[in-house]
Amino acid sequence: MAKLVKTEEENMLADMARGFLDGAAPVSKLRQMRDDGVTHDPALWKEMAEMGWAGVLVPEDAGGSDMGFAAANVIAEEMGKTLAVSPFISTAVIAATALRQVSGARAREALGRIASGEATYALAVDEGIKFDPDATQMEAKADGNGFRLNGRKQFVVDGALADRLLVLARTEDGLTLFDIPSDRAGVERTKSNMIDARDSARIEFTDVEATGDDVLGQVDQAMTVLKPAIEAGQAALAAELTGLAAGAFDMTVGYLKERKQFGVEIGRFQALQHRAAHLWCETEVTASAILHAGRKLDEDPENAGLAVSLAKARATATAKLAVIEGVQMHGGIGMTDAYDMGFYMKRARVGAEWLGDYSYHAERVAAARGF
Amino acid sequence: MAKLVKTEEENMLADMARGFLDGAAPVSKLRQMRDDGVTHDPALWKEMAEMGWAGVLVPEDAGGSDMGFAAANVIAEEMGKTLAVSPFISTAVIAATALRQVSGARAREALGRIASGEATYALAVDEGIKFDPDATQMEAKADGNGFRLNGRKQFVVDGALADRLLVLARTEDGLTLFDIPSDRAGVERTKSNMIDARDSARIEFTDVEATGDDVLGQVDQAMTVLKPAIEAGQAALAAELTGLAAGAFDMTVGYLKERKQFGVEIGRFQALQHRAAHLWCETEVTASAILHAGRKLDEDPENAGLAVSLAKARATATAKLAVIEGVQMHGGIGMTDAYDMGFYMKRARVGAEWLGDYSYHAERVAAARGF
Amino acid sequence: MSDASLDGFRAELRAWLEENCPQEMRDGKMTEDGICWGGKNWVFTSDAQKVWLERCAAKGYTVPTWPKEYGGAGLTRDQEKVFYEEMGRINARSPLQSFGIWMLGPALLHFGSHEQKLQYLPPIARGEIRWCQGYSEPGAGSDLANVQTKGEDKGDHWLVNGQKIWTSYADKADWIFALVRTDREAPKHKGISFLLCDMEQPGVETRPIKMISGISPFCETFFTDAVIPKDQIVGEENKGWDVAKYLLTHEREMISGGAGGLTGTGRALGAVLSETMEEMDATLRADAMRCEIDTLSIGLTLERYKDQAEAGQGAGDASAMLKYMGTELNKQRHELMMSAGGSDALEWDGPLGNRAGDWLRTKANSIEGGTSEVMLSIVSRRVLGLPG
Amino acid sequence: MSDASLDGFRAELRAWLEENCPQEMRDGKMTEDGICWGGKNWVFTSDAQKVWLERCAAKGYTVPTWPKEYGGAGLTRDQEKVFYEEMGRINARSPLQSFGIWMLGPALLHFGSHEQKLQYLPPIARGEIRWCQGYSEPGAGSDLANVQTKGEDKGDHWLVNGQKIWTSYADKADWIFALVRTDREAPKHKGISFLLCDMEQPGVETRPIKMISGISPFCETFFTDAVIPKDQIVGEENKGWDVAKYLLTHEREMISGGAGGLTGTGRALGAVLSETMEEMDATLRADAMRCEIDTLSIGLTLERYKDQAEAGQGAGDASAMLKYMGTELNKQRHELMMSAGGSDALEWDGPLGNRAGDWLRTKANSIEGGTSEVMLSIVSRRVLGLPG
Repeated sequence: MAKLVKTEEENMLADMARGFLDGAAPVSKLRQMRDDGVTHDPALWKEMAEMGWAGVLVPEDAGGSDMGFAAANVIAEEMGKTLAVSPFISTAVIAATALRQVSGARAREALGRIASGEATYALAVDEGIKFDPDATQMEAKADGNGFRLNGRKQFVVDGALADRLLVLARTEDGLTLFDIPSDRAGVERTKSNMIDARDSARIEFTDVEATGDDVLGQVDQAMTVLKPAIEAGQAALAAELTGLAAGAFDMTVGYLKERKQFGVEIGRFQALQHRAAHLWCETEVTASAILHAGRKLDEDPENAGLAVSLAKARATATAKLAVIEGVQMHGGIGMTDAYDMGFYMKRARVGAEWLGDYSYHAERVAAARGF
Repeated sequence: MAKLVKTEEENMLADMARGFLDGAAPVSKLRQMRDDGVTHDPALWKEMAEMGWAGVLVPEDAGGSDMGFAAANVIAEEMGKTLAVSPFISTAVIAATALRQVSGARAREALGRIASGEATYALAVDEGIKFDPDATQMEAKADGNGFRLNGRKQFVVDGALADRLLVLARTEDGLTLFDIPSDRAGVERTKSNMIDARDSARIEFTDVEATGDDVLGQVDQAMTVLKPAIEAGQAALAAELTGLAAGAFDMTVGYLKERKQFGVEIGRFQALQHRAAHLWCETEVTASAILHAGRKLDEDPENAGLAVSLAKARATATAKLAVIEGVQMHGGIGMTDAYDMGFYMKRARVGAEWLGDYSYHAERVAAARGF
Repeated sequence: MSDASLDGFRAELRAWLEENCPQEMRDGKMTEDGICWGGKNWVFTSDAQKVWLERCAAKGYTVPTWPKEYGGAGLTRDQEKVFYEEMGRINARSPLQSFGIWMLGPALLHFGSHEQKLQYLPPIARGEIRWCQGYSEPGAGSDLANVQTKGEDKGDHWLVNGQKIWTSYADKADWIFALVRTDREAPKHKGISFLLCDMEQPGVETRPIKMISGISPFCETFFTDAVIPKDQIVGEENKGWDVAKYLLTHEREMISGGAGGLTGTGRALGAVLSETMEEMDATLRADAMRCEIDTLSIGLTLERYKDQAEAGQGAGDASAMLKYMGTELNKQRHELMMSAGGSDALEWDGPLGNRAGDWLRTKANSIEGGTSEVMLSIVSRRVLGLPG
Repeated sequence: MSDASLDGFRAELRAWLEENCPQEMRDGKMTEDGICWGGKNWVFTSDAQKVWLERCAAKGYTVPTWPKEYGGAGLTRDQEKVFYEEMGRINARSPLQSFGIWMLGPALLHFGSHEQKLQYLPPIARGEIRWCQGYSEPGAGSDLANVQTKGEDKGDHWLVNGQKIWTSYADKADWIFALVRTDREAPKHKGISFLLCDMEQPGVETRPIKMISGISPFCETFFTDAVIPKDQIVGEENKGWDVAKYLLTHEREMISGGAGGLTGTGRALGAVLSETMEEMDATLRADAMRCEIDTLSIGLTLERYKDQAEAGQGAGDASAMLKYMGTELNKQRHELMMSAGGSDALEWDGPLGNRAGDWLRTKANSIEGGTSEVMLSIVSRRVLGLPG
């Protein structure tokens, strides 16, 4: 396996991304969007597409930059640092990975539209309060040459504004993944008012017609296509959370150095020093899990499950610790909406739940390790 | 319910006990016994009996001092502080409580012998590595007018030297509790070499004969007698662990005040201050649970289960924290056998397992609270 | 008090409640829209709310343990227990809540003159004047004695200038009790006075603060040449820190009380979690059990300290301990509730109501009223005697 | 190195191992009675152990990455990986372990003169001389530079007097490397020298220390007019602290390495726990999963830092982080193993062997080689740049 150290290209990509995001999508941008009730900035996404981010997992001959999963993680991590809002994970990571599993002109064109930034996607899997694809109840009943979809999905991230939806539904002998436009008749989307101020929707499907062409991969075989896509999404989300933890941490350490209480910088208080140092140790360990997950996805995708769950579990826990310590160490000011720390805390919470929470991934680690 | 504050009598009892134990059973006494391979000091137990401790739960008309469960906890707590070695919990708490549930001259005489210090008891329940009376496999087969006991027990605390054994065995329609002398034919005791240097045994029962007279309470109805006895034992053990935590804590805080590193007392380091303060907070909260368990056992014994499990769970966790922090804050010296902290750590571990570990009691709390 | 006379009190009270508590007030509503805060500008949400307040106030039941002459019912602690049991039995709403009852009242009862008590306490008890507190200042943080708001001595009054922060409900309050520096030469803790200020004057303005949990009762309050007559001081001049310390202790106990108890008021965490989850996974279940054990034990500790106080045994710096343990636990509890709520808990006003807002709100618990770090330092210094 | 030439190396090595590793040495035994420590007084537990050591030493495989001229095999890191993979494949025991290999060797390779390397390294590689370390002193604790053992300059030698503690296996070692204060006037860190001392002389005595985990390899070592010739110094006079710091970092990495890794050597905690428990309860299962996640991730971090070091990217003060995280985790792991062992784990030499002793031993992990508190302070100061 490639070394667990960022390559020259990865470091350059990270530097570039950081430079771009600091300018184009700092936390103040999220704040402005939140205040304006906006959850997606098409112009920003267009710029990201132009930099090759939308096509990070799209083959070059389909118009992508095809940089691989580790590179996607690098971008997601930088996005996490400034809480940049974009459909990157839903579209460029999950949907692109799913479409890559499928051959044929249709998938190829779809990939091209992702790479160019023309089409955004959302993954509609959850039906209950927790991520659990196997528990899918939504029905896709065979009807003539096609299907009729009935059911409801929730926590469809980026789902209120996405152009297309990847919908998981139960067919006769298993689960099937559909790729349909979000404005198809019978699809009713309700925007969720999310604490992280980002796009998510509850979606009701009433007799939505789907043709065989709308099926991604084989009927009853959704997981062939979806498993790699979900794992790629989990890894990228883990990377985002790791970036988020780093962002919150940097803000906190900065505050420790500057804020004075009882006449001295609070960073002189050893109790805070040790907690901050512990937090840094946690972020370092998590960073390794993220790097490793990217390498596994790139080099041994069939067996990346353990690495991905490790990354998502660690990142979830680390981000949680980072924002809790961040708010606490900032004192009252960290509780005010005027300060940015709250945005980190809210996004960390949403990221903790999306695509499987700590318990979900801990159970997968346990299973992979034989207990 | 009586107030959650020690009564004047309880305070006096505690003071007296502390005075006695500091002189007669300090940690150095345990060390000496350990070095000599001695796990029971009959003379010390005799003295305790003379002070009324052996009979703390024996009715006055049977020769006891009948001070009640809260008082028994007070004594156990003080014993925990100096790691005093005695069969107090096995004999004066568990066996006496069991015998109290039974009427008749036989039980009355047995109680008298407990109060006078003549007879010591051990409770033989565990057969696997965890406390689980319901899982008892040991067989007591009806045989003529009596029974034949076959099976093996482990972690029989005080069992290698006790005069008598309370043995839980499976009879035709349930569990039955037997009270037999430990030298009865067919009883083979193997002393366990315990890390806390105290008495415990593995016992093999081969065709051990028991008569109807040996049955404590009713056949197939062991729990009527045993449940209150076990709960009393759990509460007293929790009290002992709380005393142990306090003993370890005092030693640690003393060390923080006196030990110098880098030119200053280590108690000036804020990180240690906050950890010590947190530990103290934990001990205070646990003290409440102990006090409450004693009150419930005295006033509403039928419904004391939740209170007792709360106490044992909290005490187990608090003692664990106290000894871990104790060893760590003492540095290398705390790891040497020459220093007393290790004795606290080892006893805390044995106390954690005996009569149900944290998980066991947590599950009971959850059940009592409806989840 | 003998059990018999307690039983008599209970019977009498029960009958009174049966007759006087309006049916609409028997829904136990403790959410913001069920609370009656009182004050000059209070708009009752219903006639029943108004009637309930008036009837309780007439009996002294808004402040049951205060002396009768100051608007209370003069109940003993045993009677008070009975009072809340009976209120709970019919699920009665609290007739009145206020910072006057929780904070200023106790301070006045302890430090105020007889005249002050007569002047200020009954209107609090009747819900006529609504109070807020003015302690913290921007930038002061944990260093509460770092009071910059200054009161210039103008003979019969102080002229007050400065800014307070975290003044809860200041935008709805009639009066504010505030720490003001009245001696700039004295050491930090020595030159502070505890003053009572009518907010209905030109020099007092307020502005709400938006919190990460959403809209909040917190405000900033600005004093610009505000006038406070000399008789509106509690305790002695420049000794306001004593009053503040007393109230801080009181506040800590109040905040830590949120953890519930074995007394039956606290709902089992497992039950709450089970509402949204059919089966808890190992991680959540383990955390929930630990949290439940700690919740019950902290509840017992609260009980124990009350009993100790009643027995005349000072609980010492117990309030710092309770504040620390109670608030940290409450934060954990809400983390678990968020976990159990899954994605339903991630929406503002989603299927679980304000669960996310409540969760975010708890993060302030370990900051307000003295941070957890300050509490630990207090324990370290005062209880353990470790060098400062 | 190309994959092809690595494959060649692997094939060659595999054949060599097949031919040369005695069957008895293929049981992977890593317990004390399986280890070959070497030294003048070493008694081989079997002929096979002796033969295995000799054959490995002849090939340089006791210290595979050391240069050939000093007794090593001069392997690259990629080759070293292959070496351990192939050793693992046949479950071969380590031919030799020693503080000479782990500690003194790296120090000499970095700070020693060519002559010193030639003199001291080959006997270490061949297992002829057994070394122990003399760093800590009674009462010094975390303040390692607080060296009181003094070396008086007697022209061609130092006369050494003082006492060392925690000198592991000093009672079995032939030589000791020790920190000695050679300049009493200089500031604390400046007057220390790193000296090599033959223990076979009248002025050096040792006494084992009994630990809470039972008998231990730790000793106290006393110097009474011990003689150390001037050429037995590593690095410059009074600059021994540089050598000590280098070795401390090295030691930390070694201690933290105990956490295992994804590389296959670490057994899943769940599997270990399942040996004694049929079904884990929620609490233990939750803790075990958390521990497993952290173990694997720390293992990956160890890998990552090695890769970084190889890529020429300094891992900075990573060793402090790894030491802290690795040892704290190892303590947790052993707590869980004790829980899973139930009462069987409470006996010395009970059904689970020395599980309790191992558990108690881990408590020293976060003390020896720099306490967790010191590690956190290092991270705080050097990585985070917080004021000291």
